[in-house]
Amino acid sequence: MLEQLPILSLLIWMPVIGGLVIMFGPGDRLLAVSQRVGILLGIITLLLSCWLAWAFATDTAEMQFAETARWIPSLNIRYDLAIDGISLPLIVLTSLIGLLVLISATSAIKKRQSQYFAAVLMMTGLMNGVFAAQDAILFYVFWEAMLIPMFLLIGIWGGPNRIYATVKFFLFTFFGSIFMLVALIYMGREADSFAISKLQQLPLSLTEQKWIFFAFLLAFAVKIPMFPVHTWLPDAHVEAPTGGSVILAAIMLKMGGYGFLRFSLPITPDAVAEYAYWLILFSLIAIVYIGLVALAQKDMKKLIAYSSIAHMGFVTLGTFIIVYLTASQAQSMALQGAMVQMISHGLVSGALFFSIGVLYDRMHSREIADYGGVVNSMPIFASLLMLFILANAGLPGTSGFVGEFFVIIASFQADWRISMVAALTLILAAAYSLWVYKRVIFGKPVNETVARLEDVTKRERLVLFTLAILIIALGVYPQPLIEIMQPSLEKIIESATLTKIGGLE
Amino acid sequence: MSLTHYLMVSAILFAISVIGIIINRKNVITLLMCIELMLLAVNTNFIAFSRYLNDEVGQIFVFFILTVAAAEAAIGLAILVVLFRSNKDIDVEELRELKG
Amino acid sequence: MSVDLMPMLPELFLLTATCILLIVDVFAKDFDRLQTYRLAQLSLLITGVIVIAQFPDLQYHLYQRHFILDPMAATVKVSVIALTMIAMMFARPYILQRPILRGEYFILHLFAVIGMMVLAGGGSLLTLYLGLELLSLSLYALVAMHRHSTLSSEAAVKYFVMGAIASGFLLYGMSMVYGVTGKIHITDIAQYLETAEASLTLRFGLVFMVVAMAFKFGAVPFQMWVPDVYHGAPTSVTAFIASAPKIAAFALVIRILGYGFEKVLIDWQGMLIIMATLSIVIGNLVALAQDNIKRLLAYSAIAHVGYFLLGIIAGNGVGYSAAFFYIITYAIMSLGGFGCLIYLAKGKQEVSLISDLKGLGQRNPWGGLLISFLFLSMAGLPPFVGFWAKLEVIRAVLEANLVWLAILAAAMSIVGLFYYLKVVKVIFFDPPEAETKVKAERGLRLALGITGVTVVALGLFPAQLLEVCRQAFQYL
Amino acid sequence: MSMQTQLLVIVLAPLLGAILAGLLGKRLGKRLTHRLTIVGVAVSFILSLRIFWGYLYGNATPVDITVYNWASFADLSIQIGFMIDSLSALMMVVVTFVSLMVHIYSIGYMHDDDGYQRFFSYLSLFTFSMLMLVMANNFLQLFFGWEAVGLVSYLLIGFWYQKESAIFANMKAFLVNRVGDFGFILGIGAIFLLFGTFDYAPIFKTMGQAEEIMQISERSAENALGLMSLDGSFVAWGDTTWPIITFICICLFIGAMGKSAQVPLHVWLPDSMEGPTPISALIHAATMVTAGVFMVARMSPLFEFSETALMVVTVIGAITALFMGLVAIVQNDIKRIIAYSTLSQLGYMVVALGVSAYSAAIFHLFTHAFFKALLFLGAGSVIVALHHEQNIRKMGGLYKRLPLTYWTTLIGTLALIGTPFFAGFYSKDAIIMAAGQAQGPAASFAYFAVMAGVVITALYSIRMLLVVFHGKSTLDEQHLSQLTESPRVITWPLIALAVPSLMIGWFMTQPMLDGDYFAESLMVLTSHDTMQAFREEFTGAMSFAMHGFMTPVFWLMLAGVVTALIFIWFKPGWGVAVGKMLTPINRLLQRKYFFDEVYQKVFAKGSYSLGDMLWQYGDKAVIDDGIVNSGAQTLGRIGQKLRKLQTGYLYHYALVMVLGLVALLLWLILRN
Repeated sequence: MLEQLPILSLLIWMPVIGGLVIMFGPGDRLLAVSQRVGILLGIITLLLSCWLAWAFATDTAEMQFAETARWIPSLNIRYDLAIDGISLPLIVLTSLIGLLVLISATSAIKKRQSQYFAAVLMMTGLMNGVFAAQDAILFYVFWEAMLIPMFLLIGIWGGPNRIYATVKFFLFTFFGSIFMLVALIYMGREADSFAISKLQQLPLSLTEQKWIFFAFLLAFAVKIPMFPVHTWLPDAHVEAPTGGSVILAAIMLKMGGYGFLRFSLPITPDAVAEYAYWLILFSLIAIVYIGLVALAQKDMKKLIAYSSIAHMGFVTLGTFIIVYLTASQAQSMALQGAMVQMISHGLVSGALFFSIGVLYDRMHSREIADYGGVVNSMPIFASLLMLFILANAGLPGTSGFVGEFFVIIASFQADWRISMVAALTLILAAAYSLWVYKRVIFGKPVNETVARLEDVTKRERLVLFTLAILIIALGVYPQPLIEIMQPSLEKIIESATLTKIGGLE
Repeated sequence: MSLTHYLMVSAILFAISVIGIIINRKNVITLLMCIELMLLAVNTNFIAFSRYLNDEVGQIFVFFILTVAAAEAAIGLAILVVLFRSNKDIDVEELRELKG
Repeated sequence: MSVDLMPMLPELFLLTATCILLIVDVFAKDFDRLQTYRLAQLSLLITGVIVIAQFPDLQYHLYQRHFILDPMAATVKVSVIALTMIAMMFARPYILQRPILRGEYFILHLFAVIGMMVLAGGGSLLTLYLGLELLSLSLYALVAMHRHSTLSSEAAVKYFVMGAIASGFLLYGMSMVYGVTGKIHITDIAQYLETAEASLTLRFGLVFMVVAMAFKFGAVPFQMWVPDVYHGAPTSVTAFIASAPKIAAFALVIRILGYGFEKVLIDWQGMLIIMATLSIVIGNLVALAQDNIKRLLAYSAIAHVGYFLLGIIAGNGVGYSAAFFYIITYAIMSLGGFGCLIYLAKGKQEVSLISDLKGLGQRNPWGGLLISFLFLSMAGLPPFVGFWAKLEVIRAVLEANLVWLAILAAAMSIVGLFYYLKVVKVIFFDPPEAETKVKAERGLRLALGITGVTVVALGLFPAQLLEVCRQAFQYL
Repeated sequence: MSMQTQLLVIVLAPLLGAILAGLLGKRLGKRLTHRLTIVGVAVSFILSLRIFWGYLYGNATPVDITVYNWASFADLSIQIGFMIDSLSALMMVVVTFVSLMVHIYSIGYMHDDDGYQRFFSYLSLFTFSMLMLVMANNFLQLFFGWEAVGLVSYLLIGFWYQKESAIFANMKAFLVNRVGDFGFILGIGAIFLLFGTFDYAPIFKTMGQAEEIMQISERSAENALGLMSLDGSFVAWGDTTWPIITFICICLFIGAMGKSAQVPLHVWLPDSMEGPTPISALIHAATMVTAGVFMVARMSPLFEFSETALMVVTVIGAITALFMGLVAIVQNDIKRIIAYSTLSQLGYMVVALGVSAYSAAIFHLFTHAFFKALLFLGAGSVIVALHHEQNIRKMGGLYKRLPLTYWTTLIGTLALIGTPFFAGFYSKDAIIMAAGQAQGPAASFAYFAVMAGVVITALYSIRMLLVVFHGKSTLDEQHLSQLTESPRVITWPLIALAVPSLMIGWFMTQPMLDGDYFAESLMVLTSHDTMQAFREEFTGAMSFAMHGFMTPVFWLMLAGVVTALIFIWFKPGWGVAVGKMLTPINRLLQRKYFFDEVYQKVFAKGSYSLGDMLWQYGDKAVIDDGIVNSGAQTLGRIGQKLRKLQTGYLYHYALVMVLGLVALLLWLILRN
C-alpha cells in the first residue's frame, strides 16, 4: 500500500502543512490539540521515514522512490524527488530529531508553544526536502526556505542576545547560499536543466569549475561550518532555544556536508582536486583551533557549539581527502567516515543540546560556573550525559568514534601528518568534553538549587534514552548504515575522481 | 538661417531652463517658468526639424506638446497653491523637510 | 474611411466611464463617495475583462501604427488594472480618515490607468509621450491630494518639478530622434537603424530618452525624487506610485529600447549597466541607514529597479521576460508592503518609523506574518515570488555573459536581506509598546490577503506567470 | 559448547552483569547485584581457565573466530572477533581471576558505600572491556577494549565524585591516556597503510613470511617487505622517508606508554589511587595497566622488526623502572607507594619487551598481577580497618591486630622484592638475565636500571611493611584494641591471591619461560633471543630458586632489605639525617621530578590559555569584530554617508540629474 504513496512528498509536505494548520487552526487556544496533532505528525513522519529505510534497496546507487512532476517548464525546473543512500540516513535522522524536539518542547517551551510546534514541523519537512530534492533549484528553495522558521525560532524563543544571533545566522547562511544560486543558474543554463544528475554530468572547463566550486564552497562551508566562516554558529547556538540548537546542530550543519557530497565533488571534481589542499588545511585548523577554543569556553552551549565545528572538520576532511587517496578502500573509508560522522554528530550533538536544555530548564543558566555536583541530585541524567560526552569525545563503542576513526585512518593513507593533526582531536575533544563534565556534574553540589534539582522527567528520559540507544547501536554495529551508503558513495567517488575537462581543452 | 542655428537656439534655451532650475533657490514660480522654457526649447527643435525634413509630423507633435504643457502648468500652479496654503511660503530653500 | 475601434475598446470604455464618473461624482451627495468608488472599481473590472477577452495572440500595429496591441501590452494592461483595483481598495479606508478629496481621488486613478494603457499600447513617440504625461499629471495631482500636509505638498512640488524636467528631457530626446530619422513611429525608427548608421545626434537623443525613462523608474542617479515622494505622499498614493506605473514604465522602455533602438543595444546596454550597478549598490546601502519605513521601501525600490534593469540589459527575449516578471512581482510586493503600512496606520496617525512596527507579530500575527512575507519576498527568499524574480534576472545577466554583474547583484542582495530582516526583526522579536490591536476594514483586509496569497502562491507556482511573461516577448 | 559460544559467554557474562547492575541495581538491591555480577565473572573465569588449561597442558591450537561484521565496504571488511592463543588465554585467566577476587573483596570493602551497585556494575564492565581487549583479533577491537578500559578506569577513579581530588585525577588519567591513544591510532593508521587490514592474522602471517625472507637472504626488514611488494617505508616529510615498521611500533608503543604508565605518560597512575582500593588492585595494578605490555607482546611480530623501536622501548622501560621506584621510597601514602611500585614493575616488564624477552615480560605481568593485587587488597584491608586512613605514618604495629592481612601482605612483599621461591623471583630474574644478555647501550642502561631497581624495590617494600605493621603505632591503645581483622569476604581473596603469589612460579616458570607455551603467540628473531641464557640455566623451579641465592641479584635485594631495616627499625634517626643531607634529591623525589607541575603549567594551562587567546583574538577580535561586525558597520556607515547626498534641496536634485545626463553623454562620446 505504501508503495503507491508519494512518500517523499508526504515526508516534506505533511509536516509543513501540518505546521501551518496548527499555527492557524487550534493554535495556543487549544494547546492540547496542537500538541497532540504536532506529535502525531512527527510520529507519522518518523514512521514513514523508517518505512523508507526498510524498503530501501541497499545494493544500488540508483535514486529510489523517485517522484517527478513538471514545475516550471519554461526554465525546465522540475519537482523531482528521490533518495539514495546518502539522503536516506539524513532523512531518517531529520524525522527523528524533529519528533524528539517536539516531544521535548511540550514541557520546555512556555510561550507561544503552538507556533513553536509549527516552526519545528515546517523545518522538519523542509529539511527532508533538502535531502530529497533532485532538482537543484528545488533543493535551493528548500535550503533557503528553511532559514525562515529557524530565524523565527531563534528570534522568538531565544536568549537575551537572540536578535544579533539570529540575524547573524540568517545573513551568514544567506551570504553563503546566494552565490550558490548564481552558480546553479549558470549551470542550469549550460545544461538546459536543473536536474542534479544532469549538472553532475555537465562538462565544465577548469575556470568554470573553479568559480562554481567557490560558489558552492561558500554555501556549504558556511553551513557546515568551516573555519573561518563559523562564527555564526556559537552565537546562534547559545541564543537558540533547546530545540533550535538541536535542529541546528543535528541537521542543519549536515546540509553543508551533504552539499559537498552531492554537488561539489561530482560537479566540480577538477576544482576540488585543485583546492583540496586548502580545504584539508582548513579542516585541520577547524579540528585543532576550534578544539582549543572550545576548551576556553565558559558557556556550555558555546562549548558544544565549538565542538560541533571541530567535529564537522572531520566531515570536510573526510570529504576532501579522497582527492589524495588512490586506493578505493581508503576513499570509501574516508567518505564513509564523513557520512557516519555526520549522522553520529547529529545524534550526539542533538543529545548534548537536549541535555543542556534539561539543565537550562531547571536552572536558567548555561554558565558552567553556575553548576557543579549535579550528579548528586540527577544521577540518571548524569549517566546519560556521561555517555553523550564520551561519544562527543569519540569513544569507541559509541557512534562518535566510527567516523573519526575512518577519517583518521583514511587520511593516514594520504599523508601521515594530516592524520596526526586530525588525531589531536582524541586529546582535545576528550579534554573539553570531560572538563566540562567534571565542572558541571561532578563534585559537591555548589548551591542549594543544584542540590534540589529534580532528575529527568519521563519525557526527557524518553528523548535522551532514544538517542543514547542509537548512539551505542551505531557505535557497536555501524554496518547497516554503512551498507546503505556504500553504493551511493562509490558513485560519488567515481564521479569525483574522473576529470571533467579532458575533452574540453 | 540654417537648421543648426535653430538647433543652437533651442539648445541654449534648454540649457538656460535647466540652469535656471538649478540656480534658482527662491521662488517655485520661477521653476514653473523654467519648465515652460524647456518645453519651448523642445518645440523649437521639433519645428526646426519639421521644416528641415519637410515633414509635418513634427509640427503636429508640437501642438500636442503645447496642450500638454498647458495642462502641466495648470497642475503645477495647483500644486503651488496647495503648497502655499500649507506652508504659507513658496520658497524653494524651505522645501527640505523630506531628505536623507 | 471607417475605423474599427474594437481594438481600442478597453481604453475607450474606460475613458468614457471615467468621464461619466466625473459627472456622477459632482452630483454625489454621500460623504464617503462609496458610489464613486464602487463605480470606479466596476469600470476597472469591466475594462480588465475586456482586455482579457481581447487578449491578442499576435502583434497588431493599428491606427497608423500609433497603437500596438500585443500580448505584452495586454499583460501590462491587465496587471495595471488589477494593481490599481487593489490600490484603490487600500486607499479607501485611508482617505476616509483624512482630508483628501474622495471622488477625485479615484477618478485620478482611472485617468492614470488610461495613461498607462495608452503607454502600454503606444506605437509611436507621440502616443508614448501622451500616455506618459497623462499618467504623470494624474500622479502629481494625487501626491498633492493631502492638502493640509506640508510633507505631501513638498513631495508634490518636488515630484512635479523633477517630473517636468524629465519629460523635458524625454521630449528633447524625441526631437533629436525625430530630427535624425524623420520618423516618430517605433517601427520606423527601428527600420531606419536597420539601414543607417546611428549618428551622434541620434545617440544623444537616445541618452536623453534613457535618462527620462530612468527617472520614471527611479534608477540612480535619477532617483532623487523617489525617497522624498514615497515618503511625503499619502501612503495610499505611494502604494499606487510604487506599483502600477512601474509596469507601465517597463512597457515604455521595451517599446523604445527593445523595439525601437534594438540595433544600438550596445549603446544603451552600457548605460543601463552603469545605472543598474549604481542603483543596486546605492539603493541597498542607503536603505540600510533608514529608520523611516517608507523611505526604506523607497530606497529598496531603487535597488529593485537596479535588479529589474539587469533583465533589460540582456537585450533579448529572455531578459525582457525576466524583467517583466520582475517588475510585475515587484509591483505586487511593493503594493502589498505599502498596503501593510496603511493597514497598520492607527486612525489618523501614520506608521512612519520602523520602530512603530514593534511587536506587531504579537499584536496582530496575521499582519505581522503578511508583512514579513512581503519583505522576505522582496529580499528574494524562496518560497516567495521574489526569489523567482531574482533567479530570472540573474539568469538574464548570465545570458548576457556579465558574470561580475550577477555576482555583484547577488552580493548586494545580502545587504538587502539585512535591512528587510531588520524590519521583520522589529515585528516579531521586539516587545510591543502599546497593546492596541490593529483593526481594519474588510476591503483592506481582503486586498492585503490577496497580495499576501499572491506572493506565496506565485512563489510556489510561478510557472504560469513566467509563461505569460515569456509569451509577451515571443515576437521580438 | 562450541568455542565461539564459550568465548561469547566469557565476554558477555560480565557485560550482562554490568548492564543489569547498572540499570536495575537499585531495584535488585545490594545482595542480588553482587551475586549477579560475581556469577557473571565466575562463569567467565571458569571458562577461561578451561581454555587456558587447554593451552598449558593440552594441545590446543590458536583459534581465530569472527563474531560479526562491524563494517564492510569496498572489499574491506572489519569484523569483530576473537583470537585465542596461549597469550590471550593467559591474560583471560589473569583478568577474570583477579576480577573475581576483587568482586568478592568489594562486597566487604564497599559495604557501606552508596554507590554499591554502581561499583559492581563498573567492575563487571571493566572485566568485559578488558576481555575484549585481550581477546581481540583485530586492531579496531583492540582499540575499543583499550579505550573502554580507560573509560571504566576513569569512572572508577572518579567513583567518589564529590572528592575534588578524585574527579581531577580521573580526568587526568583519561587525558593522559588519550595522549597515548593519539599515538596508538596513528599506529593503526600506519598498519592499515602497510597491510590494508586491521586483522591480526594476515599481519602476523605477512611478518612471518618476512622473517623467513630475512633469514634466508639476510635482508633488512624493509627490504623483506619490499620483496613482498609491500612498501617498507613511507614519506615522512619532503624527501625523507621513514621505515614504516619502526613508525608503527613507536606509535603503538606510545599507546602502550599511556596505558602502562611509562615515563613520561606515567603521571596519571599515582593519582588514580583516588579510586577505591579494589579498583587500584584490579585496574591499576593487575590488569589494565599491563594492557600496554600485553599489546607490545601481542605485536611482537612487528616489534621484532624494528631495532629502533625496541631500543626506545628498552630505554623508556628502564627509566620507568628505576626512577619511579625511587619515588616510592619517599611516599607516605600506602596506596601511592604501591602505585609507584607498580610503575617500577611495569618498567621491568617494558624492559623485558625491549630486549625481546616477551615471554619474561608476560610472565612478570602474570605473577605481578597476583602479588600486586594482593598488596593492594592488603593495603585496602588496612585502610578499611583504619577507617580510610592511608598515611603510613599514622599506622604501625598492626601485625597483631590484622594477622591475616599481615601475613598475606608479607607474602606479597616478598614476591615483589623477588625473594627466591616466590612468584616474583622467577619472573624478575628472567627479566634481569634477559637484560643482561641484550646488546647495545640501551640494554646496558636497562641492565643497570633493573639491577638498581632490585635494591630500590626491596627498600621501599620493606619500609612500607615495617612502618605499617611493625614499629610503634601512632594510635593510642584504646583505638588499637578496637581494630579487628577484616571480614572474610576481604580476607579470603587475600588468601586466594597469596597462594599464587607464593607458588605460581613453581608450576608456570617451566612451561612459560623454558618451554614452548608461547611458541605460537610470540615471535622472537633468533638474533634477539635473550632468553637463551635463562633457558640454559633453568633446570627446574626449585633448583633455580636455590641457585638464586647465589646470584648478585639476591645480594642486591638483601642489601635493600637490610638498608630498610636499619633505617626504619634500628636507627630511625638515620633516615631523617640522610633525608636532610640529600635535601635536593629528596625534594625532587617528593615532587616526583616535577612532572605534574610542568604538565599542569605547560599543557593544561597552556592549552587553555592558547584556546582562550584564539577565541578572544581569533574568533572574537579578528573574525567577528574585525570582519563580520565591522564589515556590517562599514556598510552601514557608507549608507549613512550616501544618505547625506539626499539633501532635500530641489535644485540639488535637479543638479544631480543633469550631472547624470552629462555623465552619460560623456560616456557615450568617450566610448566611441
